[in-house]
Amino acid sequence: MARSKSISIIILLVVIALFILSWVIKATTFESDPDRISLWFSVRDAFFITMAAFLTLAIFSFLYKDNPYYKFAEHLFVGISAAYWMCVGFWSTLVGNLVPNISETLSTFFKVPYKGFHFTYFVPLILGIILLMRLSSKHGWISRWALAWIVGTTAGLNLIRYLRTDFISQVSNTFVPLLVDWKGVGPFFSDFSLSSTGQFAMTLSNWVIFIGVFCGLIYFFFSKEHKGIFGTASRVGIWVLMITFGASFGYTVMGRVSLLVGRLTYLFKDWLGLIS
Amino acid sequence: MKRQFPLALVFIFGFAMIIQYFIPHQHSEWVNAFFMDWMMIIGIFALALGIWSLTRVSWDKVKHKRENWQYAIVTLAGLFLMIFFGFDYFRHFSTAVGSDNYMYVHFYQYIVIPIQATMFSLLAFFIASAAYRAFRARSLLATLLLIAALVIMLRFNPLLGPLQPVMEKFSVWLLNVPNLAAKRAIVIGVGLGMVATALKVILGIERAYLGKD
Amino acid sequence: MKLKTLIVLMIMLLMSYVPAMAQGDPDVINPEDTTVAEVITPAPATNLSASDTPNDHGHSIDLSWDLSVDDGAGMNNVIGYMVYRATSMDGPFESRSGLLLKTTDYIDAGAINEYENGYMPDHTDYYYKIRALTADTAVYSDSEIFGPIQSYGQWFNWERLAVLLMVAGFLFLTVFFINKAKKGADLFVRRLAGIEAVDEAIGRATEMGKPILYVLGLGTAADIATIASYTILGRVAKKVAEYQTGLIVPCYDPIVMTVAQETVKTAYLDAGRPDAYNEDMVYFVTNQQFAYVAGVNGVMLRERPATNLYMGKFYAESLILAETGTVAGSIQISGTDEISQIPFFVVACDYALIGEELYAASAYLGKEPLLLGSLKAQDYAKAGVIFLAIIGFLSLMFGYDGITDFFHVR
Amino acid sequence: MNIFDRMMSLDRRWVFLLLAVVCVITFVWGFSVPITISDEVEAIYNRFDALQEGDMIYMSVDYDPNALAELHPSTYAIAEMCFRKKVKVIFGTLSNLGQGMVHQAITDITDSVKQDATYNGVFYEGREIQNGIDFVFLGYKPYPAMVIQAMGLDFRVPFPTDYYGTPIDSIPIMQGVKNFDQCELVLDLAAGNVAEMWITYGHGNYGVPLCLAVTGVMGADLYPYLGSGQIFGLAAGLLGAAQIEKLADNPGRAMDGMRIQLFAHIVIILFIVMGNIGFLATRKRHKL
Repeated sequence: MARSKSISIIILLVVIALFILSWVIKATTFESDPDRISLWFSVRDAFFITMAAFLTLAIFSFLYKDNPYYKFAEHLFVGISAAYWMCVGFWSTLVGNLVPNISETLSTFFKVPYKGFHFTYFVPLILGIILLMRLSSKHGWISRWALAWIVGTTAGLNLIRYLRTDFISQVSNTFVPLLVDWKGVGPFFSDFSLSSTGQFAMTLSNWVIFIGVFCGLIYFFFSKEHKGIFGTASRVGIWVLMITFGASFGYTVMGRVSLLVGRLTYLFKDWLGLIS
Repeated sequence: MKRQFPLALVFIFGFAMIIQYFIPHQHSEWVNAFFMDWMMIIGIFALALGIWSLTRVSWDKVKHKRENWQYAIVTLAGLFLMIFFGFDYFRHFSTAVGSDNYMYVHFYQYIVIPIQATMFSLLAFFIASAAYRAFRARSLLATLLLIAALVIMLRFNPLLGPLQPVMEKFSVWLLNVPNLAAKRAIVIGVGLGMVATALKVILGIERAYLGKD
Repeated sequence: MKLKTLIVLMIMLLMSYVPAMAQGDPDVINPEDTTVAEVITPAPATNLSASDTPNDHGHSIDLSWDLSVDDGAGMNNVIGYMVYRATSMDGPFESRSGLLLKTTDYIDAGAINEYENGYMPDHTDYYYKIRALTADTAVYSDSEIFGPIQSYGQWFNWERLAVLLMVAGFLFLTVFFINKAKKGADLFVRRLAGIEAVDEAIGRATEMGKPILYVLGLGTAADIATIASYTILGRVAKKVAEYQTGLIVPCYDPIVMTVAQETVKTAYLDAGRPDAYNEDMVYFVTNQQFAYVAGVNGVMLRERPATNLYMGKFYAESLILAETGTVAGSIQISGTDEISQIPFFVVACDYALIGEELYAASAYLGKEPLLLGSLKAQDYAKAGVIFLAIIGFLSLMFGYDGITDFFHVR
Repeated sequence: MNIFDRMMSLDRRWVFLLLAVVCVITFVWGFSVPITISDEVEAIYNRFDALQEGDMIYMSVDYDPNALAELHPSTYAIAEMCFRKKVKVIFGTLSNLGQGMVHQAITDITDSVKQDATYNGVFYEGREIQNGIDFVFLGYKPYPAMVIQAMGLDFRVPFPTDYYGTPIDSIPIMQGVKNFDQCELVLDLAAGNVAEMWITYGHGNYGVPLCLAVTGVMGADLYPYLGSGQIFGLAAGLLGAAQIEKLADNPGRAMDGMRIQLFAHIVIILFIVMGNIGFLATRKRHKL
């Protein structure tokens, strides 16, 4: 126990030493940079660049196991990002959207151009204040009014939006001809080709789409046991789903590796300066 | 009042939103945009509740010296420092981004951005470990999953030689045809599920979220 | 040399139309395209007719006409058309369009509010004529005047009839089956493995004496998937309260957090254990995708929950969460309607609810007849879709695309 | 525990380590890998290649810095190609966090066009790219669906001024340019559902010839639109970007990224194969 503790202290010291070393080296390389006017600026910037590299490595260390460095980075990240969104929300939404529409005095105070009094902006203001009533244990139930408004409006709006944009278009797109360009049995065989734009391939594809959609929907049937013909259809449905999931997974592997490239670029180029 | 009024609100606003779609007016998109605008403003008030919750949970940890309480201090320090810099209004201010305080900008640039990008890039590793663990020919379904993934992953691999163009054609077909069918089935199902859920909410059948007392 | 000057002159003439183009419409003429030999008064556009634009909010008139015989044929000197409008037969007529090239229809839409520029009042008589223009601004010919015609708004958008029918049909099905259920009809719903696993997982957590982690995802309060997730959370929380297991609900969106708090509180009340409810079970982490993930990952590895439930909207973080959960040794059940993320959950979780199953879960878990009624409605609607698809195929085979058109909603 | 068991139940950290090592090696050691061109990317290139001097296109750069690795190479390669061919470009963005990034990208591209260069055997003399004459950057406005629809009517509706605050009417290249009708085509570089909005509103309402460059994850979802002809080309992920770089004869970050990806892929596939060999071998044993 004592030994593992001393090891972690040694590691901590090494990490701190490396951090300081990197900071000093970065600061000295910056000093020759004409953009950085004073020593103070180079020291500050060098600190942040080293910090970013340290945090990058701290997050990567999570791959080995949970450790104090990851915990530090995680907790710092949570705190700072929550505050960041609070600030962005305050300045851009409250000051940017709400204030110019409700009060001239506040607009001058926050130095934003006053757009005139708009009654409609009092609705979210009042609902927002109602929401804050949660903090009161006695009148907390009033906040449900705001929740009810949000949930009700969301439900109505999204129901329609989804039906219109996704659902109906998918249904109508399923209406594909099962015999593409059918001119009879003779021409079908005489002009037979396997090319992907050929009649055979198109017809086959349309059949696969039709059967795929059909069986996929059967798979999602809840009120009938998956037995007999119904069971076969639903099994075909899940096959099609699985093939799709495999394909999507394989497809995504590609993009994910490129994210790593971005981080490697930071570590090797911006921080260590190993490659140009 | 405590229970009936919110339910009435849900019902009235839910139906009003449905009906507005069928009445011609200038742009139905605008209703949505307007709603989003309002939601954003309400969201800021809610965010205050969120920050309150985060602070209380963290402070609780510190106060009772729960496990890992030291890190809760880091969270609190980060939170309040950033809020302090972000509201450093009288000296540095521009409407577009709020504060342009040096520390605020650099905290974002050198702490938030790198950690975010690194968390995201962990996916490269996790996708590898998930593939190694899950892509086993255990059953017919697992095998289908495995084969489809391999085909797509290999489609541009030049090491395949003459097989490569075949693989590529096949993978394009996979993406265009069965993929389309399965996604359509899912989208249609999801659409119905959404409509059902939304209707249940509007009709007041589903009301767990409205509390009870 | 002479030819060149002529072309330059012509281009300059055409350029004089540019201001008109600025407020114009599709098919604005491209000067280089037209080659006009000589300029003689062309034949006018014919058969002008106008009607109120259907399915709109008013303030708009549809126009259509036939091309001048000299457009593209005959003397071939018509380069385009402009729409003119007046409020009386005798004018004055003002131009309402840019230069329209080989066009036979136009929608004359004005502003809807009096204070705006180009306000076009409803219920006012309008008179229209179409001017066929040549390369020479002085040479043109007008069609016969059409009018009077009035614009007015409609109360219903008939183009959206398909959507209304679907909503109404579905509403009817839902209400019908719910009523049936209320009267005590036994509605059969098959076993859903993923959903039953939720029950088992709660039991497992109790045995192990470890908490359950419930992740509502990155959805905002405006996502229906999140609404579905609240209802599942309600059921889970009720069971958790009954079994006296712990519950951890870290939240991404603050509004979602408030709703989730209310839901969990209600569930504990329903289970008869309001004393066991603690406001901090449902807490806010942060509003940023990967910071949230970092936080939840930490909880997974430190609290070691017996079961992780991921229900709602998920994006790129799905795999990070699910893989970390595997490392922590938790049983994982997921449900999302975000199609691009389902594969990752299928691969990395023990059970994955695919798309619609997420919405079914809330009804199924409660086993309340009222909610099962809506599941039945969903099934009948799916059968309807399959039926429609077959009708669609058949009609396309016989060369009729009216059905496809009907479902094509703008 | 024999070798097959071990192959099956390898600690995931070995997977991580090998992947990391391979990535770092291929990252530092620059060699090039062959890239095959797919039809949907070639379609994009051909349309751009056919553009004439003086034509105008609209480039919507709708991603934020998160998707930079995958989409920036396409933005660079295509914009540079347009400038070399003296095609005018209207830039716009529908991503809030993308504004500064787009501005930076345009600056970088105009810098590199100052150099003389040879692409596909054609010599291009370096020239000064001028804001307002060779391109315009409209900037950002929220609610993408509405912005797209408004631009279909007139660029001036959503963007009365450009990103730098110049009124559109006083920008030389915008003279006589009203909406998409004056653009030969629209290229949307997207990392979210904006791509679908372009299809629905841009192509659906205004019939703009549309092509997309998107992140790898989105590619699979967008393939159906190629079949239906709503988009004429699709470049997905880093691979799409690398193909564009190759076609445009302008190798850059995407080609580098492809090298790393190819080897990372091989590592992952080897692990999958290994796991399966172990699994099949042990399963036989268990059966006996």
